[in-house]
Amino acid sequence: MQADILEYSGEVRHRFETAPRHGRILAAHAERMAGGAGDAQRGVRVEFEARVRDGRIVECRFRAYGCPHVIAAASWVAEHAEGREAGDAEWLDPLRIAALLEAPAHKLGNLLVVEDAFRACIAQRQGAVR
Amino acid sequence: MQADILEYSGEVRHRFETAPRHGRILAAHAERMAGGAGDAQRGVRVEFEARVRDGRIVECRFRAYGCPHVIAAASWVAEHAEGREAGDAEWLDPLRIAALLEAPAHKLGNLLVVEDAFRACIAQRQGAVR
Amino acid sequence: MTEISTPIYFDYAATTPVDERVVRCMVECLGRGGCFANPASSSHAPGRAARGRVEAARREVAALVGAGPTEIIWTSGATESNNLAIKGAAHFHADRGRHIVTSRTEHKAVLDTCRQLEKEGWQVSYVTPGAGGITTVAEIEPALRKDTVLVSVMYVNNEIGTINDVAPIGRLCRERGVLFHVDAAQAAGKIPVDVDALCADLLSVSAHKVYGPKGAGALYLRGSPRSRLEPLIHGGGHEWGMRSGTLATHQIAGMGEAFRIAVLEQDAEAERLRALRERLWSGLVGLGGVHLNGDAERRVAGMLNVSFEGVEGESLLFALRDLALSSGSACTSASREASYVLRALGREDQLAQSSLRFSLGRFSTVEEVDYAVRLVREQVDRLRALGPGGGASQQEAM
Amino acid sequence: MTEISTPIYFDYAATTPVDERVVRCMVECLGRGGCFANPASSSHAPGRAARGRVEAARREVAALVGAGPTEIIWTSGATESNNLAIKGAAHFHADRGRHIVTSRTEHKAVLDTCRQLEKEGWQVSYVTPGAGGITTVAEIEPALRKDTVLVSVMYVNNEIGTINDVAPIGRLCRERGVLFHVDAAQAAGKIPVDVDALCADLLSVSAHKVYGPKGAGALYLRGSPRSRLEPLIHGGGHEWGMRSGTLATHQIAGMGEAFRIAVLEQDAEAERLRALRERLWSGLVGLGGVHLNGDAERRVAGMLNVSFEGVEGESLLFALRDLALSSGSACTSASREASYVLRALGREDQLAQSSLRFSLGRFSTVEEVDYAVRLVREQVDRLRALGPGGGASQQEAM
Ligand SMILES: Cc1ncc(COP(=O)(O)O)c(C=O)c1O
Ligand SMILES: Cc1ncc(COP(=O)(O)O)c(C=O)c1O
Repeated sequence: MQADILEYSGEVRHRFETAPRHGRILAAHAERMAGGAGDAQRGVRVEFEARVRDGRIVECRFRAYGCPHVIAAASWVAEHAEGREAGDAEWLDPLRIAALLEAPAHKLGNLLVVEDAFRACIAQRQGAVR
Repeated sequence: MQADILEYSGEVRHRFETAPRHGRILAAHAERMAGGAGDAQRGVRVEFEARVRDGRIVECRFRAYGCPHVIAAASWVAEHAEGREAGDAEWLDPLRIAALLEAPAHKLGNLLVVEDAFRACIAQRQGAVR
Repeated sequence: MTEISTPIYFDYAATTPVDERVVRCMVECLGRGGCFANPASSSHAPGRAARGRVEAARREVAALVGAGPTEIIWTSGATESNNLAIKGAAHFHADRGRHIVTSRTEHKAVLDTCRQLEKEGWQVSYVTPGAGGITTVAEIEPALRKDTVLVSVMYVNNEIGTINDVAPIGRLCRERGVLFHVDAAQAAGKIPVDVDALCADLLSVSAHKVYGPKGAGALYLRGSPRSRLEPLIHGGGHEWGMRSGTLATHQIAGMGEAFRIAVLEQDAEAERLRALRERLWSGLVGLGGVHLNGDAERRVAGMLNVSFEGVEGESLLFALRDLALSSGSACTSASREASYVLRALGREDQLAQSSLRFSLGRFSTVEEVDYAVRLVREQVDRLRALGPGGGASQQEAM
Repeated sequence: MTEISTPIYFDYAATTPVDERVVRCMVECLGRGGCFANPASSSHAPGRAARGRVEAARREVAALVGAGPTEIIWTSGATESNNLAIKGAAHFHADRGRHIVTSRTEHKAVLDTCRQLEKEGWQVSYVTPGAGGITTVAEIEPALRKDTVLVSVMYVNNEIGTINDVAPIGRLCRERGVLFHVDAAQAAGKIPVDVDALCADLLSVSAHKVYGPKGAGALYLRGSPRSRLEPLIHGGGHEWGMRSGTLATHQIAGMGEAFRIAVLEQDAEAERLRALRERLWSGLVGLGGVHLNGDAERRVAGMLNVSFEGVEGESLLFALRDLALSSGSACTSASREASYVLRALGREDQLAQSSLRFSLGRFSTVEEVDYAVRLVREQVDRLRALGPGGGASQQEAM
């Protein structure tokens, strides 16, 4: 392990401890999106659920198996997804999240899994609607 | 150098410090024996002088360039030569002297130079008399 | 009740604090008023006094492993001892054959040394340990060849604390005329070590695993100084020419004192630690989904390596940052790699990745263990709840 | 007037007592309350604190030699540093050539290492230093060949204290594309050492010559960790893979503190020691038949190596046992051999054999020097009188 491995930014520490937007969503099927990516055997598994109304995400929740950066990133994404158009993932830039969390370079792979999970979540709904 | 190099027996310390029988002998040519062995360039040079009367050594003195064992051995030999027959060197046993001084094995070579010097001393007189 | 100050140290297998008695002994060899001279300075009394300390320590270390003093060669630690033993014997006996047998769960100081010898043309067989991670004659014997010159098996594994069946391996090696090296870095001071009972020709120990200083170690070499090794470090001819360099009096004296204390106290200490470890284990096992790594019986008293289902290792470590413990071996954690020891034991990736090594020691207390149990239970529960298998969210539960 | 307690220490070149400030710094890294964790234990805060100490010390050592921190590799002392530099560079660059140039007056840690490489098939040219025992470009240049890969020349000689002309040798090596190693064990803390000014690619230092602990050293490697060496000690990948083994925090922190102090104090200290040495020399020279070994000007402040006509070395040492000093180098006195350095300088046997090395240091005083002068005069007179050239006997003189 690297010497820096347990040196986390305030943002990561806060989200790891309190896990804002963690949980599940109870919603009618028509309003619900859900999706996930990764595999715990490989160290990361992230899942998102969202409630959509009028094409917008009104509520978003995550569940995550992974390092503190993964948990923090999933929490951040769930929080910032709320209010956005349901089909939009363009705002989600793993590099920007990495910078925001002060994550070391070798964590980028893990953050891509978070992005994949969110895209899977909104893709599922897109699939369901079409 | 060996760890034991400066660990000398009481006998060696005493003779090294006080050098009994060190010096020269002022005697008529007929009564005087003198001889030496060794070479300071090789680390040891010992010389003996003795005054002989009625075929016996009545006084013996040494001078020595060498390690403390050499100085002690030369002192011991000069002391023990007194009273003996002038031609006799059989009593002089370097192994016994080594044991007496508690000298380490690698010092035996040096003690042989002390013996050689004494033999040279008495040989010179034998030569002069014959 | 003892005051608990965090982080609580549970990493005695990585290194130990130096015992106060050892610190005192070391300090005596440092400053102006002390025994600071060079032990090689035989030309003066302070140098000879330093040499005296070095030789007294040599006798203590020899005593702990049942050796003669001249069979102990000072090194900078067990890493160097392992290198000197394996490369030194291999190079010295190269004409007798170029095959070495070792196990896949050795310390990197053995494995990387063997890899280096492979680059130099040696062949190395790496056997997989048997059940519970224990290496026995059953694994080693089939790997022996006519040209095998050396077998190297650790006494106690540094990640899981299991005790290998080294004595029978030693007897086998002796029968076959093969040199036997034992890395006893994690055994010395914890269980009895006897070079004759083990039939060991070479045995490595380190001071800092036994409440002595880091950077001090020794290699036992049977029959030394008549028997020889090719040195790693040349210059000056110290240690019968097998390890040159100014001897660090304070380090060596400290190691001697540490080993002296170990001889006296190790039995009582082991008993106390075994009770603490059992308390820890029964506290953790109640969580469910907790797996003990390595044989449950054949292990040193103070070490417990456990894997947790459904929690990720790094997050677990961070959540438990009030406990100073390691995942995988600290000695190898300068490099980033999942535990090769747990993989060799066949642990699936998730469990290998979520393992924690608790290692208890001389200063561990019941209160510390109880604190750890509470914290681990709380945090494992929390992290499991955060995961995909988790139930209701924290927020919704409120 | 200071109280004098005997034996008076005049062997600072063999080793130094550890400065009190350094002892304090070391003790902070030893016991339970201290920074004792394994610096490789990155998984917990105590481990990271230990790593912090190690890195702070690396900066101090780097600063003393004008290097970048990543160019400093921790070792167990200058003996290991010299081995790692020379074998490590030779093995790593074996494809570029197998010829090494060094001098006949190097420390055994260099000479014995070169001999080992000769056994492995390298060729080594051992040049004889020029006037006053100083090695310059004039000796080195003619020895260079197309297949020369490494030149190794010490900065300051450990027996006679002379300062070699290393910077021009470094420039020559750079022009010719040859690696340049400098053994600076006796230079660091005594004179300014700057790897750039010396054009050194590799440079060895040791803590215990600079009021730091024995068993701690460093190797400077230009461009590390991009530039590489073949390690001597494998296992775990510490120090960018170039030197494995648990880092000894207290040793390293002590070395850092010792080097920090040296940077601040070495100029003033050198001035003070120069005055003491001159006082010593003028006291001794009055005896007659006293010869200074090595150049009178190009030398470090505290070292004086003198030969006495007409007195045998061992008897002289014993007569002067109130002074802790060495004949020949303490570092090589684990083996029994006359000083090869003085022989290389062409001293006749008697004088080579009767040499004493006085080395002064941080705690030497005027009173100690005056005591030494009195004692040496008295005892040299006495021993000369005992010898074949001596005059009247003591007894008869009474
Ligand atoms: C089994 C084993 N061997 C060797 C070593 C290396 O010893 P050292 O830290 O003294 O270099 C260690 C621990 O570091 C170990 O646990
Ligand atoms: C010039 C020189 N090089 C190398 C060394 C060896 O250093 P260490 O004692 O740290 O092994 C010494 C002294 O011991 C020395 O004087």
